[in-house]
Amino acid sequence: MIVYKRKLLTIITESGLENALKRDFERLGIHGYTIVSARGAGRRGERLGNWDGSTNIRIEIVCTEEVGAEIAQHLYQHYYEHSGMISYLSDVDVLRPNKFETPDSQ
Amino acid sequence: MIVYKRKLLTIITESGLENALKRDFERLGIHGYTIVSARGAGRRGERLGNWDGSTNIRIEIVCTEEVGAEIAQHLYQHYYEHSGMISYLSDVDVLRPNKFETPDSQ
Amino acid sequence: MIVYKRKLLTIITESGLENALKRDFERLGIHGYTIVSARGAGRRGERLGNWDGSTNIRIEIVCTEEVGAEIAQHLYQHYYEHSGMISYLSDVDVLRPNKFETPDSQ
Amino acid sequence: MKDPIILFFVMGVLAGVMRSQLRLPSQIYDLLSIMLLLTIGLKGGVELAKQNLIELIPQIVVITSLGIILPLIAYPVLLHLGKFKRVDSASIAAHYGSVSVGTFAVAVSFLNAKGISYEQYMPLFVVLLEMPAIFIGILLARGISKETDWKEVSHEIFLGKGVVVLMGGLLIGWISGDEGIEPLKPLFFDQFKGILALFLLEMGLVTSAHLRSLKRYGLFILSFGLLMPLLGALMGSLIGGLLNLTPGGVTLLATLSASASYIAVPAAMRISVPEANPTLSLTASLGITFPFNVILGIPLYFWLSHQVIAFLN
Amino acid sequence: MKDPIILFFVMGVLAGVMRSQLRLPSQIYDLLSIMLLLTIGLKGGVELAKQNLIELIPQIVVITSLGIILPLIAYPVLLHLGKFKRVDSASIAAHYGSVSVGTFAVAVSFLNAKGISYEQYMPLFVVLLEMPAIFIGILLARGISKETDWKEVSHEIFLGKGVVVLMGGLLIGWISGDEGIEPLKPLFFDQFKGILALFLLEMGLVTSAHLRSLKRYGLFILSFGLLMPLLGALMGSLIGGLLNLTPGGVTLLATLSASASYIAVPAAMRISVPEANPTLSLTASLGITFPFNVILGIPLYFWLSHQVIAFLN
Amino acid sequence: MKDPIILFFVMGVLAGVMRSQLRLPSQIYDLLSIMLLLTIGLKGGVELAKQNLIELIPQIVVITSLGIILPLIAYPVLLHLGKFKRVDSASIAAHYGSVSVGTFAVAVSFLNAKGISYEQYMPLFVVLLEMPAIFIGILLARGISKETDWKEVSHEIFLGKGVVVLMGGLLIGWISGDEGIEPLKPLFFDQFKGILALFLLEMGLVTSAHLRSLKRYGLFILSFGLLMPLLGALMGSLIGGLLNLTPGGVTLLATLSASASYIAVPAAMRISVPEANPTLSLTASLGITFPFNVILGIPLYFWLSHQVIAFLN
Ligand SMILES: Nc1ncnc2c1ncn2[C@@H]1O[C@H](COP(=O)(O)O)[C@@H](O)[C@H]1O
Ligand SMILES: Nc1ncnc2c1ncn2[C@@H]1O[C@H](COP(=O)(O)O)[C@@H](O)[C@H]1O
Ligand SMILES: Nc1ncnc2c1ncn2[C@@H]1O[C@H](COP(=O)(O)O)[C@@H](O)[C@H]1O
Ligand code: NA
Ligand code: NA
Ligand code: NA
Repeated sequence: MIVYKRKLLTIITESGLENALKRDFERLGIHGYTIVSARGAGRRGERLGNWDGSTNIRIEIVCTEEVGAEIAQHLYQHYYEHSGMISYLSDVDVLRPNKFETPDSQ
Repeated sequence: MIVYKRKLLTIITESGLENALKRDFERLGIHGYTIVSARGAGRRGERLGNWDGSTNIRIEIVCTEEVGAEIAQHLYQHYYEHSGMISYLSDVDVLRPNKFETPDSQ
Repeated sequence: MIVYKRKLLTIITESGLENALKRDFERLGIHGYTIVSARGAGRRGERLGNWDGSTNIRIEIVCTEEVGAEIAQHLYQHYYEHSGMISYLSDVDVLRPNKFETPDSQ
Repeated sequence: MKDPIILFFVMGVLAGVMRSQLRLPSQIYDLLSIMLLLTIGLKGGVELAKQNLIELIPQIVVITSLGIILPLIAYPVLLHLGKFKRVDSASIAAHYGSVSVGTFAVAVSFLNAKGISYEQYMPLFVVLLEMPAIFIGILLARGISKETDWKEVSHEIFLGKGVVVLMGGLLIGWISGDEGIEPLKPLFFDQFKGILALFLLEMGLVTSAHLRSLKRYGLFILSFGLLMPLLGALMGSLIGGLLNLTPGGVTLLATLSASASYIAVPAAMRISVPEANPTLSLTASLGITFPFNVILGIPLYFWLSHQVIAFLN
Repeated sequence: MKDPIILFFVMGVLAGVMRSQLRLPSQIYDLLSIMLLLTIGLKGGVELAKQNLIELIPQIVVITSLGIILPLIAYPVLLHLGKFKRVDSASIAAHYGSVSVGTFAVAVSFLNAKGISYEQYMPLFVVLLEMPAIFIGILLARGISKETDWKEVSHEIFLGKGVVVLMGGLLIGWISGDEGIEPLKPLFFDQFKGILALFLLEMGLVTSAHLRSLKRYGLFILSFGLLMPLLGALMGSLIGGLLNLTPGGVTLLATLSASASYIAVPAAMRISVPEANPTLSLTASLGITFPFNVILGIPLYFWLSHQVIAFLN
Repeated sequence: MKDPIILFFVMGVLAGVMRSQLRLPSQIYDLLSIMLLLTIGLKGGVELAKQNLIELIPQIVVITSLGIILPLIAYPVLLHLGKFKRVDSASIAAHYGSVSVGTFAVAVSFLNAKGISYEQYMPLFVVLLEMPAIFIGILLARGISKETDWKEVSHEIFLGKGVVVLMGGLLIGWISGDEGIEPLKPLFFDQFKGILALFLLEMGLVTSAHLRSLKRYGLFILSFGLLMPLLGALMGSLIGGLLNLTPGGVTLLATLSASASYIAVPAAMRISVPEANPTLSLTASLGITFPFNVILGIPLYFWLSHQVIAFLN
């Protein structure tokens, strides 16, 4: 069992952006992600998660360092200024690595 | 796009403590966190998540090292002994760092 | 407050495997884990999470390096080839460490 | 004999304001709101099938224009009197040009409780009034800019949850007719008021969270959230009166016109005018106008409608 | 003619014990429990409006005392006979001094099925009995300690989900009256038994998980979970008889007194007496007493009530 | 007078295909499907209690065999004509040997709308047909291999959600009888069609996601998904005719036989034949056969049943 070093990009944002982000991922060639519904609080106040309008989503993408930087860059340019969004990168060791490369990077 | 090193504190505990923890965060000056409902198992047996009384929550807080240690210390003193709770810290690179400092630390 | 280095194993897979995995954990002596329902996309297409048949689960296990490797090995042998599953390991600092050792490792 | 559903709303607001542990999960909100939308759609569709659509065209044209005029009135007020940014003025204006189906449902329940009849095809106007203001809002914010991806915007507007379910209900009602939907009545018609009560309980909890941010935005937004619905109701009832609607119909049109969107418009604005501050517009529409309309507005618009009809004759 | 709702409970327990894949999400539990609480509250409120509250004061005083006496009896038994820690004894005592609304609903359904009438304002006593035992439990665990943040505790107790919804329902029923809540009846009254059946199915699944931890805690807790409700029922029926309640009313008071809380009290104890072991008290109240009351207890308390009334006359 | 519930399904499919924002959470799917299963079970159980079970044995034997024969016919076709792998052929065969309770519910609603009666104990056959095909499928995939953990497989099959709730409903209906379940009727019987409408709306959304993967798997699977149900319906109606069922009963048996599982079988196959591709079999059963049966199949099978009955006499 070989282990590969990859990046885990976590994005927390408003659920209203889910469709738009999925479209963006498609354009960027990202085919793997995991989404969980969330609630929380931040600079824009509390989001109780009790109706569509106050629900957050937490997106995880396992990817290479370059792809991670590319998505982060995209998010930064298109969403950061006006949307409730935070995101962070961390290091992970994955088991089946070929899953986490975009077609481009293969 | 500049990247800042921060800590990610993850807390997994009983959902019944959600309100109390939110009050604590406020007192500690923590204004950003993300919560997801969860189920699981641990030393106190299985928690199936099929009603209020058996649901867990998973809280994430992106913060500076000091603030992370402060919260952890607080949890350790007030909840660890008697509550179903685990928590752990990891390293993350965040994009928009000013979000993850408490007013005190600025 | 002493901090211990542990591994965090995250598994994302089809919700239909939840019971089977829980049985496996029991056999492997793993008594602590946290599960969250999720949706997502990967090589097997999109999983919208709108009914049992298209829901994913996200499992987290805090454990020692050896136990983490053992579980990963087990998953790799039994599920990887035919199931929608990804998993990855990362480093975490935990507060109450005795929780994250299996009886065997104590 | 107070209509008890209002009390459910009040209960939700109080529970929220007092930070009680009462919480209704968003999945329940989804179920309740879809059931209400279907009920309203089905009822309207059945009646629509009995109408001569050609004869409705004047009403359709006039009422659609109402959805265009309202945001055009609100915008300069917000911009010049309110001193809001252009994007925020445009976004808030769009909210008030569009409608709230929840408010409409409460008005229907109000008329039912009083035994007042109305044009049963009114739900058609709910759909019609939901959308034009969004386009106006985007135009006000951006001008006829090339930046706007109109395809994506239209997709967001026409395929938003509310519009799809309401339209679907209308069409199903229309195709199936009274007899066809008979077996659906125990769920969608008989339970209407109970479902609405639960929905308002949840809306009370939702509203209470927005009440908190009220003080952050000051007096102007409070006044706007109270006066704009009054202006809307006045215009709606005048138009209803001129279109010769029944008193019940005039009340409903006044209510629609007075109501402010809190689902379709905010969702569309996030995508097409992301610079607009969503908390600001939701504080107005959900934190002020929705409770005002539900508790005080509707009886007032009922009274107003009678005055307007008397005045016009 | 067995009451089928009990069978739904049995089905849930069996499905859980046999580790079937049947699972009801917590959001459904939330919906069902809120609907039951509202039904019970509304019904009680409507009746309360017809009562002279002054005349009810003696009943209110006596029944509230019952909620204080029961934990005071249970505590020494748990401490000395059961050899439990002080905090655990206090916490379990509080569970049994308070009530289970689910059990009350089953008893109401039992009486309805038999066509037995009862004092329709009984839901008032559900609210009254829910709270005092919690304060007693905290006092037993802590003494009149300065450590206890009574403000926070009161908030937790008075603004817990169950109390808020039940109180809200009572008030809405009271204000609206029979006629006012008429349009809510199709959802809240006609569907009561069906909702209760689904709720009990879910409760069966929940209970089954607690059955497993039963053997861990041994024979004493099993006996306590079976005998304490009998004592409670005896005291409840005696008091009911002395208060001259109808046989149905005596049965309900016996059931309330016999029932043990599994929502409000555990939630309050987690906050105010966190050292108490929550699994221990839930094993007793949910794993033993709830199924016992639902399946065997209620018919027994019905019989007991008749004996007690006959004895008192 | 088109049955409106089909239109709810169409609405769901269209909303999904056009990628609207309409989404129903999985928790609502859980609630709706459990309610439908209970309704069907309760109804069947009440009727079963009135039957002489000994007299039903021939029907039980013959219909269970149908569930064994169907996958044995499908398997070689898939393997040799379809050129699928052994495990995939076996898995798809199992899906088509088993049944879809959702499809059965639509057929019942179809007959009700037409006022056609049928053997009310048919739900028994739903349970009987659900399971044997799964065992056949595993045997076809593996032979009588020692690898298969039959204990775990049986657990998965007999304690799957659908089987447990359907069986539970049957037993509760049986034990309680008509009179006993009377108070459950407002929820489980009167709301049946409304609940089914909401369920089909959600099924439409689910189906639409599987429609997308259709083109990936080519023409053979499309033809199989349309022709296999026709063969199943033919066999089912012949057997129904030979068993002297009423025209309504023959229609239901034809529908069951034509329907393909999308819950129990895929779940069991993931555990016992994990190498089989689940997307392939779900594309067939959910993407093709389910919509075909619901929209066109059922009226066709109704017509077919009359032809077969006429032919046999
Ligand atoms: N420091 C933080 N740690 C974890 N989650 C956060 C943090 N700040 C914000 N969030 C999440 O991101 C969402 C949007 O943040 P904001 O734009 O700051 O309101 C919040 O609702 C939280 O769910
Ligand atoms: N080793 C672990 N890995 C991941 N989650 C855990 C672990 N141990 C406990 N948990 C989570 O923390 C909750 C409380 O743990 P405990 O107090 O040990 O019962 C459990 O219900 C799990 O959700
Ligand atoms: N690159 C990725 N990043 C995050 N989650 C992923 C990724 N790839 C797959 N997943 C998750 O794993 C599930 C199964 O993956 P797959 O077997 O590739 O379809 C998906 O439905 C996603 O939830
Ligand atoms: Na308006
Ligand atoms: Na009690
Ligand atoms: Na079949």
